[in-house]
Amino acid sequence: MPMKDTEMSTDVALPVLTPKDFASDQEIRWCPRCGDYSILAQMKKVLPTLGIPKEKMVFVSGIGCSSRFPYYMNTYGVHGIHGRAPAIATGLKLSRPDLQIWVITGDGDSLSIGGNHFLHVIRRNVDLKIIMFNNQIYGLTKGQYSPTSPLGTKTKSTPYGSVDAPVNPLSVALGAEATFVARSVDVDIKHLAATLERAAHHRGTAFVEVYQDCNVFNPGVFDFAAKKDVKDDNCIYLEHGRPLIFGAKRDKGIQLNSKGQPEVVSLAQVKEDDLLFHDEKLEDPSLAFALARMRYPESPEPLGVFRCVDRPTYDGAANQQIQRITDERGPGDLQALFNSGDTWDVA
Amino acid sequence: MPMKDTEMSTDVALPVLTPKDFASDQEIRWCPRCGDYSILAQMKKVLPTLGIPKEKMVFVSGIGCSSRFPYYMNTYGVHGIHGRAPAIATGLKLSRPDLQIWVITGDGDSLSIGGNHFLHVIRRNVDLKIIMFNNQIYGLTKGQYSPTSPLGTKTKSTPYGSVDAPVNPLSVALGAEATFVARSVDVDIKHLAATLERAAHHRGTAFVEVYQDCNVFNPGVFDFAAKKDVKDDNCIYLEHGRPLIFGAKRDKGIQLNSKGQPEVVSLAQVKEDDLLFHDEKLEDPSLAFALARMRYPESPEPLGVFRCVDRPTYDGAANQQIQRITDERGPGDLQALFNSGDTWDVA
Amino acid sequence: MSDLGDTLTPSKESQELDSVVIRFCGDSGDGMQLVGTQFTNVSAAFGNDVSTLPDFPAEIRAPAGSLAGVSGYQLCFSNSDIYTPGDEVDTLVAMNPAALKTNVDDLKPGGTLIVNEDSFDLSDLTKAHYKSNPLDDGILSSRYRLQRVPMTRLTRDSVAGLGLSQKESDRCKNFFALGLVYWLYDRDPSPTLRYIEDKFRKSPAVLEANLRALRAGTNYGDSTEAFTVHYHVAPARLEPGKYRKITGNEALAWGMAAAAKLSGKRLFYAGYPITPASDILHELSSLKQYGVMTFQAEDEIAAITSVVGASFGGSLAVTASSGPGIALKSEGIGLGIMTELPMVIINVQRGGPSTGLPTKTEQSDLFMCYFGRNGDCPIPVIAAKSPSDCFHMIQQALKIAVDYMTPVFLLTDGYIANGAEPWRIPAIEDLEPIRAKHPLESNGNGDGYLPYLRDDRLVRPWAIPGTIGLEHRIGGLEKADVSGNVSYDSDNHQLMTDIRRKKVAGIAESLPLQEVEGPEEGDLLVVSWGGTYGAVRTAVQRSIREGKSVAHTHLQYLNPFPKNLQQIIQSYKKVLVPELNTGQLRFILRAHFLVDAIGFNKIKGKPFLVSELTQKINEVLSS
Amino acid sequence: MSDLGDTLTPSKESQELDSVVIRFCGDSGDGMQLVGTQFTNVSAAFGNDVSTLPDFPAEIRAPAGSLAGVSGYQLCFSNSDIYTPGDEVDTLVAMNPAALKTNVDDLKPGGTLIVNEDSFDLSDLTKAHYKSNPLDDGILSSRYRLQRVPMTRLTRDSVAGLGLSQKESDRCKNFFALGLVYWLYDRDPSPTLRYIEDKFRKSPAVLEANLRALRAGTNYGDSTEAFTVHYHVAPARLEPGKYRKITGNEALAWGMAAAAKLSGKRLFYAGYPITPASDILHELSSLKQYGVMTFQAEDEIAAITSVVGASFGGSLAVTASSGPGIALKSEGIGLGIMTELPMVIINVQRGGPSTGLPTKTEQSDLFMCYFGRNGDCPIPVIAAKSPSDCFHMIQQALKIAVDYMTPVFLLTDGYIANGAEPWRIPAIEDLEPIRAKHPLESNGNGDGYLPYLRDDRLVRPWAIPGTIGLEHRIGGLEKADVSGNVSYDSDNHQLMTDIRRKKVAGIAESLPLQEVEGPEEGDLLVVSWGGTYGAVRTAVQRSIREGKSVAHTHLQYLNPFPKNLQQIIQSYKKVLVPELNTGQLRFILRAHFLVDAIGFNKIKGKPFLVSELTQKINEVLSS
Ligand SMILES: Cc1ncc(C[n+]2csc(CCOP(=O)(O)OP(=O)(O)O)c2C)c(N)n1
Ligand SMILES: Cc1ncc(C[n+]2csc(CCOP(=O)(O)OP(=O)(O)O)c2C)c(N)n1
Ligand code: SF4
Ligand code: SF4
Ligand SMILES: [Mg+2]
Ligand SMILES: [Mg+2]
Repeated sequence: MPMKDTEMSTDVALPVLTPKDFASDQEIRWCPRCGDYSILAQMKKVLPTLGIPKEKMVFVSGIGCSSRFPYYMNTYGVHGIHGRAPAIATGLKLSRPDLQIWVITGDGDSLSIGGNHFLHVIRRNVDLKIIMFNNQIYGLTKGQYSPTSPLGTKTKSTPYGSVDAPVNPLSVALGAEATFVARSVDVDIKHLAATLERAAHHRGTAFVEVYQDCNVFNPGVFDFAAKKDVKDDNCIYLEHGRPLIFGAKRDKGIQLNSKGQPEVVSLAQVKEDDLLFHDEKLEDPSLAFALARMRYPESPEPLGVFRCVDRPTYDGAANQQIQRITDERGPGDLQALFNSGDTWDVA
Repeated sequence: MPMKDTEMSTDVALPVLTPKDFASDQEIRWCPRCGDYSILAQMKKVLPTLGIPKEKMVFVSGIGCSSRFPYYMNTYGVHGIHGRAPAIATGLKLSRPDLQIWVITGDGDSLSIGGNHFLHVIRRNVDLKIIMFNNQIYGLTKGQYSPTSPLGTKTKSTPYGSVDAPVNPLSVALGAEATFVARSVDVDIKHLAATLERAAHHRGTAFVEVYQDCNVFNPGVFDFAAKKDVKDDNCIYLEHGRPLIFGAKRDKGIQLNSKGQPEVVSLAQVKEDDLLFHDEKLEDPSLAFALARMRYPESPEPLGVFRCVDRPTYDGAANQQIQRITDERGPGDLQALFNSGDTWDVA
Repeated sequence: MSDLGDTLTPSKESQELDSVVIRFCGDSGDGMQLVGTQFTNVSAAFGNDVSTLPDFPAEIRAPAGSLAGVSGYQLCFSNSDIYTPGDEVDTLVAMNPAALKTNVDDLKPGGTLIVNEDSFDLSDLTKAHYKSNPLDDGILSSRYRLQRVPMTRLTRDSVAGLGLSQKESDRCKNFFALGLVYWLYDRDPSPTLRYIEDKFRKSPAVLEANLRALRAGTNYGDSTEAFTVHYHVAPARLEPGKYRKITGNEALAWGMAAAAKLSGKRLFYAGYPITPASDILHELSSLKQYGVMTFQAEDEIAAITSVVGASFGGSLAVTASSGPGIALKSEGIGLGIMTELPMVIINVQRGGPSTGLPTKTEQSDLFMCYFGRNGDCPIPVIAAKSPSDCFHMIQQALKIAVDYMTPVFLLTDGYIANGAEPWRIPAIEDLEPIRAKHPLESNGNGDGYLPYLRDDRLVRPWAIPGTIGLEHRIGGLEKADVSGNVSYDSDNHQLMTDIRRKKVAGIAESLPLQEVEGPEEGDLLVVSWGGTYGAVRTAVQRSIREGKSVAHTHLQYLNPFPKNLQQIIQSYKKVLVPELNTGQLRFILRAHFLVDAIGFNKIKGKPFLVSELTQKINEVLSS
Repeated sequence: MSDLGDTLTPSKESQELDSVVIRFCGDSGDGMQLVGTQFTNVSAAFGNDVSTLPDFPAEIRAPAGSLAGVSGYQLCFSNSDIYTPGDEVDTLVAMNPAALKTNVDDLKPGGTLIVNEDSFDLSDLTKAHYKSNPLDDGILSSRYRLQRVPMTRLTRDSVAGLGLSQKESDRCKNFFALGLVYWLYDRDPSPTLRYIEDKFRKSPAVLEANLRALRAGTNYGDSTEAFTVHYHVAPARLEPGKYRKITGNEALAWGMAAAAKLSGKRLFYAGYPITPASDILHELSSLKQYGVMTFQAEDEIAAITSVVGASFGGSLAVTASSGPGIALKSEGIGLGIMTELPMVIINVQRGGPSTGLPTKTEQSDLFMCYFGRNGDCPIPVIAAKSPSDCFHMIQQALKIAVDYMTPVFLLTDGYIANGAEPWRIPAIEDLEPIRAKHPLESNGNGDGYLPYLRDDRLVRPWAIPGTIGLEHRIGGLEKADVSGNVSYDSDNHQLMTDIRRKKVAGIAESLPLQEVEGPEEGDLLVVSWGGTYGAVRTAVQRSIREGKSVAHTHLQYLNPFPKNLQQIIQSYKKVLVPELNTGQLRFILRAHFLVDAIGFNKIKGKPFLVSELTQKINEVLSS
């Protein structure tokens, strides 16, 4: 689809871009060993491969450590206000369908104050790439629990442990009619790069949750999926059309039970063909929803693309409607408009 | 659970209440034949059966035709601002766990401007009964399409048809970790009364979507589920522990396919025991989610209680935490607090 | 139709009048807004000057016949130019008891009172809380020219045989009433006939029924003894040209479409429905072929922030709302001011505070628009003075926004938004396009694009995505002068705060000088703003005619003020500021000019009456 | 520890001083806030008066060694009472080049400059954008008493053998610096020793290391030739009593806990984290046993509306935020005003507009709090003047809210919120409980409960759910007088608007009269509000001592104003209003009193310097 964008864009021959071309001159101000660095690096690696001139790219963010991201990209960018990035990006995309727009947000920015815009941008399927840096904490405000922090999380604002249950970002997105839903991990650079690339190529709202380590206020919470020695036993790497197999020895798999719920089986007992085969193209989001419910430590946790289906985009449909009406009625004639209905002359 | 409420409340013998006791002295101001009348009537019928004194009940609403509801109930009530009823009710319930609180809202109030509070009250599982009057339109502002209006809906603000896809309220609620999710129809009075009663008895956030006919701006959209002659063929009435059977002749049923998706089967081919049995108590919301995806006209549409599970309420847990800390440390001693840490005397 | 024509040749005595005030009132279901609009069209088309005041029931639709359900439409038509729908009603048409009860007090003693007596049955009387039938107790007939007309019955008779259900037949009775009043004021019904024929083309029976009802009403006036005279109001001497009727919200929508078309830019309009602003969205959403993109946002916060995005993308970006919705936009407007992007926020004011009185008019949001943001956050504020003025002012708002790269507040109110008046249709070539410049080359000679490098008016450039080499980032944190990078430097913050203030203050340089109606100095200056223009102007004109030393100045530009306002204000002994709020402009004038301005404040959800103003003016003069 | 004691017996000459200003600065990671707090505690405990000014880097944590990452903590300690952390620094401790660069300009000529020379290596120098090592070019040493101390090395030596990693060892160097400054100013370190022993109980090695580093620093001062003299500042003559140190945010939290406890009511506090207000939430969430319910809401709108719900339920309800968050609360506050429920909104002001300068202080939200709501929507506004004053003012805010059934705005700012000062611990019995009355019987003799039946101060009753027979509904639509039912009546709207205005204005009756420092009439009155109190007071006191005809009045009550303010303002030839904004209080005073007040406005994210104020005062006097 980016092809399309470039068609719509300038007709100059595309310059060959490198990651460096996407680096702005701004000093990066994240804490040492913050997961954000790795995500920034992968993003810079992926963008040059898309064949989109960088003046056609815009990074829009809210407020948070993660939301400083646009300042470090040498593209157009808007560092918005807290939680509103999806709405800012919707306005921009509606009026400028030729742009490729990335929304960078945090778990608090998108799911706490920004929850409503998150819901609506997804159900409208606006052609945006939303990358949520989930560190299960409010980093910028120095460590309060977020809507993704597990029950009992002790933070500055919950010294005795949080008592409100978190949301599962993927469940929320799927419940909001998402057409593209994926999850990856900051330091799993190959997987992250591949996932960002998939998002870039999706036409519609592509939602990617990235497990991001907040090294200062919430370190290590994603080690289960980040650490080389354990991740293969804890995570299932989803591949379209392939059976769900996992484990360092790839000796375990997933099957659906009579209630349609995923269950772990041993490949000793069950043969591959009887496993659940991943199908990201299912019209019905129910299976993707079921997979999103699999969370570590209760069960192995899927990573990768859960859902990727085609549906008209809101920006596309809205602009087509304008085009259609204009074609049908001809470009608006003001004088005709003013003279429509009852008029009279005064001599 | 309401028992518990009354225990916590006054210890006077409970007066025997009738629907009339719940009618306020305010003239009702809905359009003739508005579905809201029927919902109001059923609510008045159910409340007296709960054994809760009416001074312990509060109706909280946002803005909309539906949100005028509290004025017609002779209980305590707050007619809030647009979209914020869940937040108002959360504050009230946290500080007054002894009250039974009903939130009355519309599809626009709860899912458009109020989407974020809707998401958070549900994930927190605050002990509130949220009744959403879904008429797929903004009634009070005289008929613009809402986030539940189908694609292509022609309204004042979409003369050429809407181009943004709607949300499915039940999917949104389930994606937000809802513990109780149900759907009923304004004029199906028995079913509605039973559903409201189930909600009243649930401890936690009970979300009920009520299909409500806006007789002025969006009439008849729910006829498929409201009209006696067709509803049995179009709807599946969910009953816990019973197989999913429907049809005027009760000759059709639902089965899950290999991808865990519900499919219509004929009882001529399949026998009852092989049908999907409804289990509203499943910990995993995936099956409820799958059922919520069944929408008329593509498929028969389930009505009734989709999900009803137990989970600690936020208001309960928060108050217990205060209690626990107070028990552990004794009631706070201000003088001790002020004198804690470094102090010094000036003579 | 010709035969219908004849029935209008006056067969009774006709009297000349200068101007007449009529009010139609009935149940929301009785179609009063429709007949009011029709009478307005007919009179406007005939060449009278017209001013209207629709009065809807509150947003909630009340049960038929109830007091809360009454809907009214008042209009004044005249042979000279007028600026208000009139204080007192000459002829009141009441379709049911509830309408009578809620409206009769505005009818002037001796005025004509036409009631549909068929609806004065027990059920409707009780719904209107009447213990007995007011038509019978002689009081009304002693005070007014009471005309009891069995409209329901006569309408049913007139449409009999067309195979209409009774409900359908009764729906025609508003046209019966209209026909009667047409006769009474000697109007040519042709525009209404055209309307009926066009509107009901699809259902010939209903079409015919409405025509018959209209005619029956006319005949009734002409034939019955009840009406002895009818009246004639000659055309007004308006500025020559082609005219049409327009409401404030229509004028806003058309003004935006015009701006988009003329400037060759896409108009991006984002709104979340709210009374009384919704119609702007409705109107615009049917103007797509004029390059208009409308976005019904999930809430007002999404509306204003999507406007920020669209403006960054290079569109003419506008959002509108009313009280509560504007409050929600505060933070987003602050972002617009910090990023210095052009956008217009329209506030169609309604009764407040909080949800307040959604369908009533008021001017009580001036403070919020002026001051309602965190930090030192200046914004230009302008206000329309009448329905047709909205067309001009929205273009002014867009012009200021684009010329100065700033959000702009445009204030109107429920009275202007729904009120209608004749509008002289402009020639397109006379309209001034908005000239937006988007740089194509870097201004940073060498070291990249500098988004906050300003021109001599302190205005920054509007570079938009897609432009090679001008990639830049903006946001809500304080910006470094010139480079626009994030800056926590103290001196820079002082500098930028001063720049933001000076830039907005500097707009005064490009504003028309403030004008005064009446003597250039004297005893009293009346200062008004917004929708009170018509009433205040009429009142002051009267005082002037009475030889009083009074002048009127009406502010369309509220921040900054026109450069000469101070000098004007100092030229009068006293300053009176009538407002439909507790004194907001007055407060601001006092702070700016240290003038002991006197307030005249009405917070009743209704416009000023000319008589109230005249009285206050006299009071102030003689005190 | 005793051995440590000895090392403190002054073995070198000691000089007496009245007051000293010290600033510790280094990288965010260097623990400067910690040592600053320790020095404050030690000095306070010793009996000096103390005033502090922490200066954090912006919210984003910058890379170690960078200019953006510098963190500072300034404090002034004195033998007499002081109100500011001081203008110029006597002794500056700079832990790295970036800290030196960003702070050295505030060091007074001839002042003591202590640097950790170990960190002036190439990498740190380049991070601070130094081309060459500033310690070597002779400029610094010519201007200041430059002390180059190899802190890193000495610290490492001192902790050698404890088995600490180098990283851990280096973390102790802030205590080395502290020990050195303790020696320099002859401080008794006992409180710090207690702190270290308590804080690091769990890791004995680290505990021992920090003690050793502290001692090493002290020994270094005592033994090396570098320092020839050290200084002594005698205790201040403060009002007798027991004291502790307190920050503004702590004082707010404790004030709320006290109010809840004393009134036997539940405190409901809802907040969404935002700098610099978050600490109020943090502090309160650990005070549950005081009857405190804290709710971290999903956003500020949920925070304010949950407060409306909790207030309806009968709790003492409070929310706090800063600029952008307060803007979001506007609509909800309007609901609170329409429903006339008691609640307090705390605004800890920061640099604006928009996201602005989150970690810097400012006073630029006065307009928003006064005017930032739709409709005529009056609200009481009060402001704290110092960290410890927050304890008193939050209780005042709650008292006004409950006594008058109204939302109340309490303004503080980043400077007060994070700044610390000694606080004389009150006796609980001296604290006044908040007296809330909840009716148990209907006031409607017969016809039900009347929620809007008012007392003579126009205050409505606070009936809460659970009370038999008092069931009622409230909301955001205009209310009928007395009954509180929805009303669209025009006269009622006028009446209710007037009532809301009069009720708030009437609060003046219960406010303390405004006091003046200095002559009761004269040439100049300086009017201040909020966090500028200390600096303005100090400056005016100096002018008075210099025999100038200047007085100072500091406003804690901004809406309504104390009854006697007008008379005070009229008693001086000139009025000067210094504010950390572009002149917001000044604007309001001009409008209220038609006084040509002069502004002195600083928008640099920093408090006033006494010297700036003195200069301005002289300038105004001599103009
Ligand atoms: C309206 C508003 N409310 C609150 C804040 C303070 N704030 C800034 S970022 C943030 C949360 C950041 O958390 P997240 O979105 O997870 O980003 P992270 O810092 O963790 O990357 C908050 C509460 C704000 N800037 N604006
Ligand atoms: C902040 C704010 N924005 C907009 C409105 C206008 N408004 C009132 S109700 C409503 C939508 C009502 O739709 P819904 O919630 O579905 O209720 P219904 O009337 O259909 O029952 C809107 C947009 C408002 N009152 N406040
Ligand atoms: S606080 Fe956490 S999320 Fe923020 S920059 Fe530091 S490590 Fe990263
Ligand atoms: S507009 Fe629709 S929803 Fe509102 S009262 Fe009328 S019928 Fe009911
Ligand atoms: Mg986060
Ligand atoms: Mg609706």
